[in-house]
Amino acid sequence: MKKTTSAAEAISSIPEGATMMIGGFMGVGTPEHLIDELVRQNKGNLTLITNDTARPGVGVGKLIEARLVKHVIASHIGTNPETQRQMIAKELSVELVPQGTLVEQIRCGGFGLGGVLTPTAVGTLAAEGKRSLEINGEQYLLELPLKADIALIKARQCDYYGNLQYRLTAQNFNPIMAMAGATVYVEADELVPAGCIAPDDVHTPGILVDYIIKSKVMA
Amino acid sequence: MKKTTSAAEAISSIPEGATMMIGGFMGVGTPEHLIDELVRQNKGNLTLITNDTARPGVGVGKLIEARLVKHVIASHIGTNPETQRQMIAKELSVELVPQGTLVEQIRCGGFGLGGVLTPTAVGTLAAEGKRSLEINGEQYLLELPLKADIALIKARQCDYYGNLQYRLTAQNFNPIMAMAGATVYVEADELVPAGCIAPDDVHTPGILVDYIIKSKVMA
Amino acid sequence: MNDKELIARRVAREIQPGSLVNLGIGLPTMVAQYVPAEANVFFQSENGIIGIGGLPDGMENPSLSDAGGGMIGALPGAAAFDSAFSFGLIRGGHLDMTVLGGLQVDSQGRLANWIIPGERVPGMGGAMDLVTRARKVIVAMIHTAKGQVKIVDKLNLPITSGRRVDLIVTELAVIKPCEEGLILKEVAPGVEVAEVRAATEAELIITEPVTTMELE
Amino acid sequence: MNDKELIARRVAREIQPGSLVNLGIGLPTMVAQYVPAEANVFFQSENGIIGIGGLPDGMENPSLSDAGGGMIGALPGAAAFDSAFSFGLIRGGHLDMTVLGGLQVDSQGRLANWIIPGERVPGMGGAMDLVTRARKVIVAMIHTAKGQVKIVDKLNLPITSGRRVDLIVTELAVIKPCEEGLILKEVAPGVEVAEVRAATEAELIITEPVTTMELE
Repeated sequence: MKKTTSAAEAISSIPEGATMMIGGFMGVGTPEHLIDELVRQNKGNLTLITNDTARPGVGVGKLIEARLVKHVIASHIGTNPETQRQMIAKELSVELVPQGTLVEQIRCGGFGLGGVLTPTAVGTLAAEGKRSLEINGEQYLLELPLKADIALIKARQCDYYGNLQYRLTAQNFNPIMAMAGATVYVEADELVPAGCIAPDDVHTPGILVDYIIKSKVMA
Repeated sequence: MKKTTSAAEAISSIPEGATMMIGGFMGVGTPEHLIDELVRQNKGNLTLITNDTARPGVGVGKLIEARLVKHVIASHIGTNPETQRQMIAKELSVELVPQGTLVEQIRCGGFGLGGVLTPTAVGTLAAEGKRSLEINGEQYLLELPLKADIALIKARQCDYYGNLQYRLTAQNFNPIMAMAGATVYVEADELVPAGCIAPDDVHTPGILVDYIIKSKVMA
Repeated sequence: MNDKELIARRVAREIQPGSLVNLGIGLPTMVAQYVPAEANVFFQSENGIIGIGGLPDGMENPSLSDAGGGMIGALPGAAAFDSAFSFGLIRGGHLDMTVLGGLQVDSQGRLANWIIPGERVPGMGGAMDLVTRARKVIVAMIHTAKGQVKIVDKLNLPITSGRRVDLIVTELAVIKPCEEGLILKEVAPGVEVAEVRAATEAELIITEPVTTMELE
Repeated sequence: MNDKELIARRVAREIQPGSLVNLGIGLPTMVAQYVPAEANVFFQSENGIIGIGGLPDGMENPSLSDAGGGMIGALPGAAAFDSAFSFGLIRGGHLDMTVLGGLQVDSQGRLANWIIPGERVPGMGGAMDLVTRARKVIVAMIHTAKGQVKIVDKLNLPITSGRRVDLIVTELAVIKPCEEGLILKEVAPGVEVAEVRAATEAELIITEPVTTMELE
């Protein structure tokens, strides 16, 4: 059985300056409760790996606003003017990666792969500094693994063993990040007994989950 | 809506000498009805990409017995003495690939990736002829994509749009092969109306499926 | 009919029944409403769903959104998946068509739509994967930006992909990029070829009689 | 207690509560029966499941099998997945332990267990991934093969992985490979060190007093 914990306690164990993956796409499928705690406990100097920086006041956008992030690796920051502002003011460094590449890099980190070859971004600004390989006459970029100290994950359901099920488009980066974080914190809307999520419906096996936190949503 | 077809008609459209991926692990999760039809129609000269050659009389083992396969790419052939016999007699060529590598190669084929780096098999016989790359001081093998003309897939449920759900360990290579075959034939135990498989429970979206064949199992 | 509706209606005619289509945020999203339901087109959103459908009033679900974060509905038979699978569909050539907006397209049909260096750096999101590997790429955009040409001889913005897009649809014209350059195929109702040329920096080639866009 | 049971019982003592463990076909599979249920160990089978459990008589399901194709049962809280994910768990370092059989192990602790060239070519299946990247690799095997030594100075069979295994458990001894060579840690009840050495080609180093295997 896993032990559940409070958001406050969970976040207190995270050091400043951690490299952190956070699930979600424009805030959908993001563990808001854990993010609120990061802000409340003022955990700074973070390196953030996430799809986008959402909007001010939403999802990881709250971490940006609170100036807790020093470096972000993401595919899109256009919807959060505060990210742009901090980037231009050089308060925050931003590494932009194509979305399909970003998720494969995280997958490599979690799946024990040394890298992956993608045709995406060949010949673009996003290829700068990356190794290029020719395979059967076609050019590919070699993209390297991304790992993190911490993964913050949002799930719909979590059973007593930590088995997770996500909901609709709130899935996005969550299951892949659950593989790539050294310590995995899951915020779940509903906690259910073992057996309530059938084996074929488990999206992330509980063996990957370290801490379970109940979200503020009633269920 | 997808059109269902008979196994006989489905298989009649497959040319001799096709490169074929077939799902299953020791026959579990293998489309037996489609395989019986391949044997009945005597489709020969096949290149077979599959996890293992099962046992005589079971799964793809039947194709080996019927001498329909000229080349097999698999991770394990030890449970089928007939595969060994044909290999030693040079009637069949066999390419052995570690299981985790094989599934990643098929994934690369289906996911549009040019290759993947794995630590598995470095320094072994299975590394022969493969390119090796050093990443952060560690050696990896560059494994190239595998694709197929045809993928034969086994599912538990299939809805009117071809959305699939697999059952327990009968999942194995099926969902990845459904991405990597140019034409995908699915044999399903149960055909259900659209909506019967909830969006979060779909393992393979119907858009990947070309032909639906009802299995002989009652449901 | 305003310019955006005209573009959306024309793009809708390119969509094949039963195909899998990804629509970008903004103007491209409008295309869906002009595709008849009986065409059985599957709309994908790269954040993880096939089967986007109408959203009945009051039925919003915070876990069901499009790539812009807007609430959407889904059809029976929809399928949800993670980002790795979603981009596997895109990169693996399983996506029949993507419709995207553009900042610039050049005479070789190459698209720039993700960054204006020093001014606006939104990021590429899924655009580079989509343009590189969707089977068909349609750029749907207003022909010029506040008087500035957008269909240019040479891009001065960074490219999204080295791949040549398949079609450009604007409120003035339908243009097909190919090996030889940009071929002017159609003009909007009431628009003259000279008008299109005046609003376009890149050379427009005419190989067959230019027809008038059909919109219904 | 026969030799295989002795080996299985000793290996079972290496398994940590709550850990994720993969047991190879044959002898290693026997280990599960000596792990107490209250240890909450999760058994994975690389064909796609975590949570293997007892199979009540008559409850066989043709879609639920282990890596040898044998029918198995599952516990509440089991999770099923595809082969890509399964090997992601293995290669990604999420698997705490694997227990495998062996044909040979050399003085550097390297394992050969997938091929006897010219004689038997079963293939590596999942063994190369397991040995390369499981956190802990235990080789569980009968000490010799019909009088032939198996713990050898130099392998004459092709290696499974360049990685040194963590422990060798036989019916005679527990041996720990490390930088300096093979350390003899334990002998089976009633077995003398000299007996182990006689059945072993590789040098066995003794650094601390050799103890007797505990089996309960």
